[in-house]
Amino acid sequence: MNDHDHGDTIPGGESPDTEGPQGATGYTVGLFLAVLLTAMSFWIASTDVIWDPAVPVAIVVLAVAQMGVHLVFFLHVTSGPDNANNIIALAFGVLIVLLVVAGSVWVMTHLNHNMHMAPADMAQHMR
Amino acid sequence: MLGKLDWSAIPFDQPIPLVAAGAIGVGMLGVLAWITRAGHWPYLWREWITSVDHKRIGIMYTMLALLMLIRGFVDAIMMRTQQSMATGGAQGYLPPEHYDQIFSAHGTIMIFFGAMPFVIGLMNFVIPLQLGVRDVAFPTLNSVSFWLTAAGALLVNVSLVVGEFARTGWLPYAPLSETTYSPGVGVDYYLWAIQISGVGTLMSGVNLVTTILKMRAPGMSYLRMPMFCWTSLGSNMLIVAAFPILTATLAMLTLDRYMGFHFFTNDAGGNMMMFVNLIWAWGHPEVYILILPAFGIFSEVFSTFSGKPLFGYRSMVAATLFIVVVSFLVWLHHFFTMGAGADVNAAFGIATSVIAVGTGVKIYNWLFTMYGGRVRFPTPMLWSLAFMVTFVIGGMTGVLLAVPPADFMLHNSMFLVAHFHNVIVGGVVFGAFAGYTYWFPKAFGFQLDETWGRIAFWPSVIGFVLTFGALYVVGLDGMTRRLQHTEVDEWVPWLHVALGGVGFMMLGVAAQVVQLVVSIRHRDRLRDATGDPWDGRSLEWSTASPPPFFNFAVLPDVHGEEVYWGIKQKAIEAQRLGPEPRYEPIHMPRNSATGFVTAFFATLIGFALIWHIWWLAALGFVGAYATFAVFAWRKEEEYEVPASVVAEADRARRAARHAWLETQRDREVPA
Amino acid sequence: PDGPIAAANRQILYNALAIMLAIVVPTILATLAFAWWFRAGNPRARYRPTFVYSGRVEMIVWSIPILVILFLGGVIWVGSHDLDPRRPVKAAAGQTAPPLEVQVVSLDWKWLFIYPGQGVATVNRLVLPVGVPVRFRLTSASVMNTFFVPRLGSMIYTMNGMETQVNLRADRAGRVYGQSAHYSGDGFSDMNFAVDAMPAADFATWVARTQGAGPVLDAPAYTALAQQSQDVRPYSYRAAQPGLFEAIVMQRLKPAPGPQEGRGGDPHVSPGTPEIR
Amino acid sequence: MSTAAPHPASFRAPHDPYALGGGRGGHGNDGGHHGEATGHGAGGPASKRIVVGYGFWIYLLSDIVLFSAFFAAYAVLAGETAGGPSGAEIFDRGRLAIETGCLLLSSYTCGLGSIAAARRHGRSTQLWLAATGVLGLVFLGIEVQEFAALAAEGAGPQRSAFLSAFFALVGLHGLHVGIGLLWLATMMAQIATRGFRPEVERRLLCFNLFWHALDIVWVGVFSIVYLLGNLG
Ligand code: HEO
Ligand code: HEM
Ligand SMILES: [Cu+2]
Repeated sequence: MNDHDHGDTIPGGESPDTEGPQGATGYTVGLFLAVLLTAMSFWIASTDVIWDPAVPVAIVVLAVAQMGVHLVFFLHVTSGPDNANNIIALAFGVLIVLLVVAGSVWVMTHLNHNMHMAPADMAQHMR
Repeated sequence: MLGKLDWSAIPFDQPIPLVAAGAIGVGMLGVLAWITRAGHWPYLWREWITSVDHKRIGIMYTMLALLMLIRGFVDAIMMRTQQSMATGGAQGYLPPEHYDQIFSAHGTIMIFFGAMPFVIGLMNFVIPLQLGVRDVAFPTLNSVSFWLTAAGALLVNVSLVVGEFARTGWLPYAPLSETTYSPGVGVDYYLWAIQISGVGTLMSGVNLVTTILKMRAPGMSYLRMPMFCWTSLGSNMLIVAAFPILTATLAMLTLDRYMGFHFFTNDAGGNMMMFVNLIWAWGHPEVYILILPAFGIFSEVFSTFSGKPLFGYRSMVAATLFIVVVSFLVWLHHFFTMGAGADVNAAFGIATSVIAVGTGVKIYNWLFTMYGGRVRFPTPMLWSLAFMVTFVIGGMTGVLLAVPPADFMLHNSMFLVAHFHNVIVGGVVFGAFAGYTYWFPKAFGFQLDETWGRIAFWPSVIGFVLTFGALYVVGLDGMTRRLQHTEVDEWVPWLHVALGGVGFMMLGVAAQVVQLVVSIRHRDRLRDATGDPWDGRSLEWSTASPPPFFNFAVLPDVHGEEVYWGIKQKAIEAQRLGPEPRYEPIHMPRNSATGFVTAFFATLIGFALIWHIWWLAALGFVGAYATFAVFAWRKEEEYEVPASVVAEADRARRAARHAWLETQRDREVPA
Repeated sequence: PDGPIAAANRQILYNALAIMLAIVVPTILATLAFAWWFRAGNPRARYRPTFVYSGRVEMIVWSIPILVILFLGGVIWVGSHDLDPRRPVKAAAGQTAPPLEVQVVSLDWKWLFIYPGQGVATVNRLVLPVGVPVRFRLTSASVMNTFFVPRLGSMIYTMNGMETQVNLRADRAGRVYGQSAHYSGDGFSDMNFAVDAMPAADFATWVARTQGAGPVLDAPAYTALAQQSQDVRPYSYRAAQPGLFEAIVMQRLKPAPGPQEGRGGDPHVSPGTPEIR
Repeated sequence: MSTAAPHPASFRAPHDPYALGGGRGGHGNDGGHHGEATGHGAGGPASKRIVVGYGFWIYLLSDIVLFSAFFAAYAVLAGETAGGPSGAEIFDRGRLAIETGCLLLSSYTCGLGSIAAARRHGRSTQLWLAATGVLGLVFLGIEVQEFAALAAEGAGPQRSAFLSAFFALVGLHGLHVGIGLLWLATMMAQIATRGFRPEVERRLLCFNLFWHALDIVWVGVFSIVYLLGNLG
């Protein structure tokens, strides 16, 4: 525990124990993992190996994984004991983002479904 | 050269805004002239305009809010008069293109420049004092926030004379607000005013969240924070999470209007329902941003004037956090009638009514705070009791609106208008008044006149009940909102009752102004030397009134809840204060003109963009960057206050305390 | 013309109101009573400054609202489904006529009602047969509006390029008031219309009479109608071109143009914007 | 005056707040570990570095919410091509790969810059920051070129709701990168003229956070907008 800050940490902070070679190593590992995940995303998007409907899912999962890599290796957000505040803030942020995005999509899908005439429907009305 | 701006922008043919604006203009010029003649500019510049002291900024926020509340109230009087005149074929005195601006301006001003600055001002003033620290996390940023809010308010008021304001309601629903249907500058005024002040609000939210989470006095753990700090934390978390959605939504509308994008247009695949969806994803949390600080104020007031700690403190904390999260799950209740279907409506309806649980818990805990107490009834307590009695009705009608089949009859009706005024006036405004009267002596060192306080209270409450009670009735009878004239005879008597109610409220407002003037004139008689006029319980009452600019000579050391109350009892019992502390030099942030200058450029940019004066806008951006660079290069952010200055201020306070202790000699201390 | 939807809406409203009043009124009374009894000057009230927590009170405090909300939640769920605007209503007892379809277009600033089965159309006047289920299909020519006849029940938004639906029924003959419940600009206050409900036989007579007189509603006539105008007196079209409503929804007929130059109300207040596109 | 009463359980405050001392009088930058404090962060105001870093963290979260609204708009409007081109027709994966590579690498160099700064290596800090800036510029250049090409083809943001949402979301990210570059230049000038003063270090910390966050947003952009959009 860093006495100066009585145990507080912040994201992105270079605290003493990540200094030195360890710090650079962390970034390098992060870069490696991120490149790997990115490459996988690109590959999955262009290959036929994966079952078509699963491709978007895979891409989203890989994106989530990569965001996690960035958070841990570049922003130094970990689950360490001094990180509680940072994690709570992050969790709240993620919760809101999910609510806003998923909620909007859900609501809008229903609205659009109820409001747009499907072309087939239309043809029938037009006759 | 001047974009769209020319002489036709000034409504010479419309006497009402012109005369009103003229009067305001003359008044302002008079004030400015007086300041100049009296030579107050240096003082104002030094002590207020460039101040980064959270107390000064809080006071300025509150003053802005009071001014804007009055401005919005004038709009309200005009609307109520118009609606009670324009019945049965009569057209009243306000043509639609004017009336529509008035209700849009009223809603916008009341929410963004009345209620918001009021609660933000109180939070600013109180939070560092209650947390036992010297300032907020980012003092200079705080000043920027305030001045940006003021810039937004200025733009809205400029629209009165130069051009027009939006005629689209307080939330500019697309496609009405798109260029096709609102080609004028009104919506642009709205957009830039709200964007500029919105940035200020967001930064203020970041600032206060950081303050509460990272800047508490030693020993002040989360569960020892006063309730007001908790609800403020909730409110500011909501600001941080919700305001970006507002910014984004309005940015999309701006792109539609300025660059021909198609987010919400009728054509090219735009989807206006997305605007409604996004604006309420912000709009609903917004109403809890307003009410949560008010809940905190009531908590402080009920506990202080009942002479008891807050009942069910932990329960209250839980309920606050519950409301914070659930408030992000309910936004669709503002458009049940758009046709999302039964499942979606039902889900959001249930989520909405669940909020009543969290709020109900709070209501009952305040109730039991009074139970077994020794209840005193000064003005803050009166406002709080009026809140309890009226807010439960407003909350109940809210839950009623959350029942989709009922909302199918009541959406956009006067019943809805009555609901939200019932909760906003009865909750937020009464809360703001309670807070204003409660902390006024802390801010200025003298109390507000109680007699005038009561005189202001009663007509306000009576008028409020009359006005909005009448609107509930016409709403149930099918009257919709935003009508410039009506043709249904059954509504007429009720519209007159509503007008009468506003008359009462006018008396209340006037009495409130008188109260302030009388109190200032009699400030010597109303002086409070102890710093603790209400027998308070939290740390802000432990320092002098007004507090020294550094708040606390030494940061309080917090042991247990309600630390100040405990210490006070000990002191009374022992008939002496603790030993004098060792005074040390203090570092305080320096004044900064950054906020003022930033707001100046923001206003310039906003005005230029509204009128399509592109070169001026570019100039404004350059100026804004220059301000940033200058700010980044400034040398010393802080200066040192010598220990002797600290000691002198604190010894004076201790002397006053000693004198006060003498008067408490006979006060019994029960075991 | 109250009908089953309005009746159900209203009953749900009053039921919900009653159950909530049952706890809100005691809450108000308790507030006043506690404040009064425990006033500082009352020597008979016992001062209990340490009464700051009670498990039992907390239990009650959380459970009363929860119970009420549980009940209301049920009402909300069932009510939302039963009274979903898209859900057809039944014919009144003894009524055998097939459901009537009315297409509704909100314009700046008037209402257009098209009767596809009868081939006629009206402006600012809605005529309905009593007891017959009516299926409204709605859209808007320009900005959003809300179709609302308080005495018939549920309202619904109208939007350009989209179709919404609501099913209603009038059970009594007579004239009532209909309006837009969503602000749509300067002429909004006059966006009201008369709703005349009449026995089926009278309705047939009305249709026949309407078919015999008045102008024809075709694309050019619609385009003219879509210009902004306020306080339009009711009139009818003897014939409405088939497919007009669908053409509006599909935007084959362009959205209404909005204000002409000067743009809305006073030209001096609203200098026009050159189209940026 | 009401009768005084001690607070129940927690009532053990030993002295008057004015008497609180222990010499913790500074402006929050010298709060030692507080013995009796319970709960996290209860040892008095945090140090300036922590406060600034945390405040910026909160700001970044709000920025992410801002992006999420644009993401939501994009998700809703992605299919509304109004007869104009769809994502599959306009997205070029090669260009995307270069952009992504640049940004990822710039996050790395930015991180190395912060390590150099922590070690007070002026020269290498500047070098790493310059590399970050160049990579950012390349990214921005490619993006501007992509936008210009699309607009020239008649696939500008005015063409359809889909393109509006696309330009706004990607453009918003680009705007952030642009502002970041401006900030970066200012920072470098500051380090050059001022050296590693505490406030400069704090700003560098914030810049780092900002830049990494932009990279995270870009992960969302390239996955959801480009890769998913390219699937057609
Ligand atoms: C500060 C502002 C504020 C507050 C606090 C609230 C609080 C609530 N509001 Fe309201 N609202 C506010 C401001 C607005 N509302 C609106 C609109 C609005 C609508 C949309 C109606 C429509 O457009 O058709 C609904 C459904 C609600 C519901 C509620 C509910 C359920 C609560 C609850 O939070 C209330 C909870 C409180 C209660 C219930 C009382 C106390 C509880 C007790 C005593 C316990 C027991 C009670 C029960 C179990 C019922 N509101 C609009 C309209 C905007 C516009 O369209 O322009 C505004 C401005
Ligand atoms: C105190 C006296 C007040 C009175 C008499 C009053 C009166 C009114 C009236 C008459 C309307 C228009 C109703 C209509 O649509 O026909 C209105 C709308 C509104 N009021 Fe108030 N009001 C008051 C205070 C407030 C306060 C304090 C707030 C918020 C903090 C507020 C927020 C609003 C909003 C948001 C609208 C909706 C505007 C719109 O339709 O776009 N009002 N008010
Ligand atoms: Cu709401």
